Amino acid sequence: GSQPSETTDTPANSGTVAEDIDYANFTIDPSKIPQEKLDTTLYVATSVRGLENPYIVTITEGMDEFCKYLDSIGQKYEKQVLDSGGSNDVEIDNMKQFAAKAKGNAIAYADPNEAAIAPSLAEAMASSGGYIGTAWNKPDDASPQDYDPNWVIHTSADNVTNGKATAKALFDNMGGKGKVFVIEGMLGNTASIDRVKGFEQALKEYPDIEVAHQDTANWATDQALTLVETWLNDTPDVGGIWCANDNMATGALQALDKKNLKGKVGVTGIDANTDIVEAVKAGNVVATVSSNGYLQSGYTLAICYAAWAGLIDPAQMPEEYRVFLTPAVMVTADNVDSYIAEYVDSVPKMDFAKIFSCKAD
Amino acid sequence: MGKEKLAALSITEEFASKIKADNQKERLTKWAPVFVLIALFLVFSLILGGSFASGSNLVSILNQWAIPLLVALGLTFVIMLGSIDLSIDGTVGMAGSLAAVFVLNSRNGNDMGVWGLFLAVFCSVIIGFIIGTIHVKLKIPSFMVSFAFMNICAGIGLLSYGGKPPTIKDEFIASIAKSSFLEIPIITWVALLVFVLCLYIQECTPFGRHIYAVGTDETIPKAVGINVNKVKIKVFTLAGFCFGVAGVLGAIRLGQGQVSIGADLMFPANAAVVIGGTALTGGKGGVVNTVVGTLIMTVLFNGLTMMGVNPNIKTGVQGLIILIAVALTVKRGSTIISK
Amino acid sequence: MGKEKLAALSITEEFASKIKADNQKERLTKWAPVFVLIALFLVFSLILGGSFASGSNLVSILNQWAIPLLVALGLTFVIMLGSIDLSIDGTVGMAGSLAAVFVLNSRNGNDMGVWGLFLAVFCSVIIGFIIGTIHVKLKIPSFMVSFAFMNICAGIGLLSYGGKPPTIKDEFIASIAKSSFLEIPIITWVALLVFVLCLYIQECTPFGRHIYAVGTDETIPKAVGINVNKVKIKVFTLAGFCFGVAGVLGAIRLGQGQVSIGADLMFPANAAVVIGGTALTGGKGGVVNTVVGTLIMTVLFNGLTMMGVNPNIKTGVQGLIILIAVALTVKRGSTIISK
Amino acid sequence: MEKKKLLFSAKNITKSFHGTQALKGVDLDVYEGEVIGLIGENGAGKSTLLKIIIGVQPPSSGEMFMHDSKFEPKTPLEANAAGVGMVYQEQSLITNLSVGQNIFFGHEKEFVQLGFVRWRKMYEEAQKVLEAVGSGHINPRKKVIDLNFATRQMIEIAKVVNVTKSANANGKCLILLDEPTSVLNEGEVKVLFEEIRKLKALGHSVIFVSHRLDEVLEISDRVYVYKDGANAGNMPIEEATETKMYEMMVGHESSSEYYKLDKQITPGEEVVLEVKDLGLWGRFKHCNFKLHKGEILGLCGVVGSGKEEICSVICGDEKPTYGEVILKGKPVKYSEPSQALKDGTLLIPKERMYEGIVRGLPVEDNIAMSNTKRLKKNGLVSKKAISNQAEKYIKLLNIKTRGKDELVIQLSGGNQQKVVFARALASEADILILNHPTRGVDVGAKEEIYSLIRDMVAGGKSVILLGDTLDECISMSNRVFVMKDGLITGEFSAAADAKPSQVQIVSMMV
Ligand SMILES: Nc1ncnc2c1ncn2[C@@H]1O[C@H](COP(=O)(O)OP(=O)(O)OP(=O)(O)O)[C@@H](O)[C@H]1O
Ligand SMILES: Nc1ncnc2c1ncn2[C@@H]1O[C@H](COP(=O)(O)OP(=O)(O)OP(=O)(O)O)[C@@H](O)[C@H]1O
Ligand SMILES: [Mg+2]
Ligand SMILES: [Mg+2]
Repeated sequence: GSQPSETTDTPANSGTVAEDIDYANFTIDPSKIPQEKLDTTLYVATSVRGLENPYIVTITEGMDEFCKYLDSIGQKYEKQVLDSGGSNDVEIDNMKQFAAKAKGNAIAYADPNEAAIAPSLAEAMASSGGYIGTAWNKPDDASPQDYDPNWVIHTSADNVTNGKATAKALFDNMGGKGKVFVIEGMLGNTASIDRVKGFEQALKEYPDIEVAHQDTANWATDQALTLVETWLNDTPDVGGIWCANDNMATGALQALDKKNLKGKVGVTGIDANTDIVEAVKAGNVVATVSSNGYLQSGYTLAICYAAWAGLIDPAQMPEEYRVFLTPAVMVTADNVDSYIAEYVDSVPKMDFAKIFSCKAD
Repeated sequence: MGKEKLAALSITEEFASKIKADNQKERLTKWAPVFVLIALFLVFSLILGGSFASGSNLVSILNQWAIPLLVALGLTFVIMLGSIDLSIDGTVGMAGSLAAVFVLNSRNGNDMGVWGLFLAVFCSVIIGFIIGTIHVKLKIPSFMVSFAFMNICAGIGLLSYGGKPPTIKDEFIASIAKSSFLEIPIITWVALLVFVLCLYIQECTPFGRHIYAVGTDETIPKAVGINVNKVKIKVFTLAGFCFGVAGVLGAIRLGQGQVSIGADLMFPANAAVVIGGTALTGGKGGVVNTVVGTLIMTVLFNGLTMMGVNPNIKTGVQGLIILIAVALTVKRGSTIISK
Repeated sequence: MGKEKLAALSITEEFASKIKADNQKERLTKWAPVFVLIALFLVFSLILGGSFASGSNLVSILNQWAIPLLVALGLTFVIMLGSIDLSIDGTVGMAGSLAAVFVLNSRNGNDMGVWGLFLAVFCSVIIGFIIGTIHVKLKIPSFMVSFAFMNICAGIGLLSYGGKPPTIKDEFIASIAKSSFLEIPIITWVALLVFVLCLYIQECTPFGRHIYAVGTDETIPKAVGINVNKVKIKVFTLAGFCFGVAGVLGAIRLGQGQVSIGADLMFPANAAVVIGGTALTGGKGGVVNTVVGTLIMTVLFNGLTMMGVNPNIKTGVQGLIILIAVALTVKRGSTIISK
Repeated sequence: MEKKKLLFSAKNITKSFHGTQALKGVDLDVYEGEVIGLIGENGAGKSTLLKIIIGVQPPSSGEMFMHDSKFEPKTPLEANAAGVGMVYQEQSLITNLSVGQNIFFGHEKEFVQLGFVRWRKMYEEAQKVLEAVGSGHINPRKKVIDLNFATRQMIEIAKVVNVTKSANANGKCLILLDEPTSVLNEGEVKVLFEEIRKLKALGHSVIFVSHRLDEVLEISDRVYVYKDGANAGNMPIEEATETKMYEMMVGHESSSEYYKLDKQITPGEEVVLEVKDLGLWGRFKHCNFKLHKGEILGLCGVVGSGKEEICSVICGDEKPTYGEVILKGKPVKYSEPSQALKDGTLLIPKERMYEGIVRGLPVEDNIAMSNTKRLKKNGLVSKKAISNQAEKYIKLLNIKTRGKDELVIQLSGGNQQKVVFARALASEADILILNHPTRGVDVGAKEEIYSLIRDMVAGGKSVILLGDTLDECISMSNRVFVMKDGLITGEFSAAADAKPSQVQIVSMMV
């Protein structure tokens, strides 16, 4: 529970925080940040699960963009990427060590490897007094309020919605009937489970769509290639391939290409990898979804920064500003050009002073 | 006296018939992997009907076979030495990544064409050479050296494209993935070519014999004046070559360079080598065995995928079948120590 | 006659001086892992300042040490046999998953309390027993059997919770993760307890002596009347026990059961055992070596993370450092054949 | 006799291994067409000298000459090139390669044409080489693993002969044989000796190391005796007798008490082990005998007669095809040697390097291995008990070791054998099957071992003995069984004062 702000023993609770802030339009005013804060080395981190995935690269680039903003306001900082290599333990340990090193002067964006470890990551940060925002995964029964004020926010790009949206785009592309292949991500992974759940919801709305094959390719391109290559032999009349991410969509496309079916069989992915976005443009892929990693990490860090600098008090923030969805961009033939211009050819322009402009409405 | 002779004769006969039975048994175990392969084929054809034995699926199997075959070929020599090479995942991934960044690609300005592919293979050869040299000169178990290099190579691969996998834009190279000759994919032809090279090395060169000898007991070749260290380094270099070709073909097949091209190749390759009949203790087996072993593994994966086994239990089922295959094919006997 | 005695005496003296020289060299390599550990500690303290050697980081090192230690302990005996156990990732993951579904959890109605944990460990013990038995009775290399069981156990783990990982709701069990005694986490205490058990087995039981003998050359203990098969099965069962405890503690630490608890434990564990000084060829080393080996690995990972090494090159750097550590610690000599 | 040309000479060779002086300055001259017998106790330095000559190890000091020119081989290959070849005491064939590939191992280049090794040509050549050493019956395409030890020994010799011949076609060769006969049966020894004589006739020379003095007398032209790494003397064969050689080696005369016949006891009536109509397919048939308490039962027969297989069955290493083994009145069926040991039956194997010792373990653990369970105290193994036991047996058997914690691999072959024997004593089994218990053990140590065996049976144990020599087998046993082609063809009682003659027994063996 949150404490009333009468005690004055912490700077966050001092007069700088107004009673009712218009969070939607809250803007960082650098002049309100005490000089001693600006001169303190702030440790900035993103905690991710391995760098071989292009989506994760956009996460780290989001941090880089945010750090440019810190430069612009004269904040002293040190940045770090914490790589868990897909291991829960390593991610928790990384966070503990990072927090211990920073002695409370830390902000972090974390993509918990599994839902279960989100509270542990928050706890690791809370015990040293730093600030953390998580994304994607957290247990249903845990919330940022459990670690006030250190677990500032939890955001997610809604996997169920994204899975459903791409599935619907695929089915529409097929004219509402035909056979599809379903390629799942790693078994037991929350993102994969939710995306497949979205797919299944869409499936219910399209009774003439039939799932011909469904298997996991463990998020990997070559495994997806092998699956589709094999399946095409007994289902040459497949109408579409739904993939739980773009890495696997790349493999599916390659398998189709071998049978000269590229462009004829619809494919969808999620993540908006560069090559898939190009394939959307070329008409070989029906749709993909960008979760906008730049925005996720950049703004999460901005909000945590505001909390660390004492500009906002997370404990005082209303629920909808603690847990919210970030806008996802579905990329289809209709908007692919503008998407490329904004997100691929350049890093999207982000105004980190307006910290809550990342909240989907 | 006559009686004695009769008795003596019969023990000789007993012995002769025993040898015959032993030889028959041995011949059977020698062919066991082939029987397993045929059995797998028949079972899948029965369960899956024509779609499994269809021409197009056979081509898919050949296509899926190429890279495991290459990896397992390289590994076979290493295992014949009695050593092990755990660098596979990293080396293959590195070679694939480098191939993609050397040729015309979406990440940088390089455009070395086919030479880029050779250069990538060459890098992998160098890694193999370094692994062998460190293993031999510093007397560190190959297990550890190659494991360390798995990490190092994965790092090199990752760095080469900085996180965003490069797509191959060179049209000729990209087209290799789709080309075939006599209905068999070019990629598979390349793998078969490497197989012939390996077979030649194994059967027709002194080096090939020396590998067996070193694997059996390295003090003996040493005493004869064979440079055992050189043999070992050569084997690891050869393995590096095979892994490099596998990585490059992998990148061509995917149309993209990625470190993960190498992921999860190692255990199936090991299983294939062992199922084929090459002993992990060294000195036995060879590349022909490996051909059969990799075919068994490829057909198994292909069939299971077609059957649409529930993914939750698929790994378990795979494990079980591999176990059964090994049980059926591994040569056993009271004198053989298995570790 | 007197002259003869004198000669004998002088030979004894010669022997004595030989022992001395040998022992000195041996003592040095014996202590090498400890020196490496101290060196790592000093280097990190220098680079990272107080934050590395701080009490809270030492506690987190101890915390991070527990599970690798358990896994490596089980593996040590297997490696002392000259065998290998690749089931680790699967067995640990299975034990962790089962522990979470046996106790009060978010997925089903079970509520076995602490007994659920024991039951999970027991399942893992059974798996170890089965691996050992199949390996020994069917004479299939442990490498293959355990690899197959890695897949099978991962399958069992996945099935047990059907895709959605169960959160542990039993308050007492959940609280274990946070409890500590004398500033050392309870989880680490449990690992240390298992270590003491292993040390007792290694040093104070006939079984322990026999492991060395079997690892060195199993034909001999066999001829002497030791039941070699029983020794091997016991070792794999013991390993199953250690992996089971590791899995259960992993689930407690995570607050959730998941197959991935076991992921990527195997190679660091192998590296730790080897760095500690247990030879992969069997017959040498022991659990005390493993304690040092796992500490080296844990301190290394902890320190590198603290330093914030660029993740792109971190795997590579780790690989290099492991290589150097092995080079420094592995006992070498012209008589030792390394494979 | 005409003056012969000096082929090889070693002058004042010393060799030390970190402080141990293995050779303290020995000399050896070999003339062309001469067979040198080299004898000495275990650890006298014979193997070490041969290793120096073949280039496996360099000498610490001293000089060697071959054909009057300085000879300093750094590898066996260099030695081969100068015409020196060696048959190693431990087998050096690669079991997974064929006979032909082994003979030309390391010389495959000679058969390479256009990058291909021409196997056919190699096998033809191999056939020729085998015929030249009188072993034309061996198929060069066969894998070595399928051949028995004796055949392998012949291949080793063929290999060496080939290596030296091809390397030095015109000059004369020196061939080093380190205990080549220890794995051969009488017939094969004859073949070997014929081969040696052929080499000799061609002007080649041989250094022949053996612990069997009768063989040395038979084949050598001159005998060198080493003792504790130094020259103890040399003499032409005409002057040599077993007694004289024995004296030079050991320093005292071979006593008539050699086999401790005065200690031979008459066994009781109690039957501890009975073999009833026992048979193993293809190995031995319908065998029957009884072993009494306190008896030494000798089993004789050439290699392949089935005597070793019977022992394997009795100790649980192999299952019989038919028949039964009755132990103290109870029929037993074992699937593991461990079960036999539990009942008190233990076999001491003869191949100590491969079956007898755990090389990486110290002496004390090797001795304790078969009775670790009995050295327990409150469930714990008592280290003290282990080391006390080791000290006791080191003293008892006079094992030459730096201490109980020395690794067994570091002992000389003979001392390794003593360790194996110590383990048998420690095991407290009451039926011991001793397979060549004195193989590779020097004469003095043999006496000690004979005495120990006598003491054991006096203490109520029973022994089945497969002797290292026929003489040993006859002299030690209370009864002797002769086997041939898997059948028991003869039984002799051998009371201390009425031993059967060797001729009697050999006639039933072959
Ligand atoms: N590599 C070595 N390291 C240490 N000492 C050695 C080594 N080789 C030989 N020695 C020493 O040299 C001595 C002589 O050994 P050598 O093998 O030459 O004896 P041998 O005469 O062949 O005896 P045997 O009759 O038992 O074969 C041994 O007692 C041993 O102490
Ligand atoms: N690795 C080693 N370290 C130390 N000493 C060794 C080593 N290897 C061999 N030796 C020494 O080498 C000597 C010779 O061993 P070898 O096997 O040749 O025995 P041997 O003396 O020929 O015995 P036998 O005639 O009884 O077979 C041994 O006495 C031993 O001391
Ligand atoms: Mg010798
Ligand atoms: Mg010897």
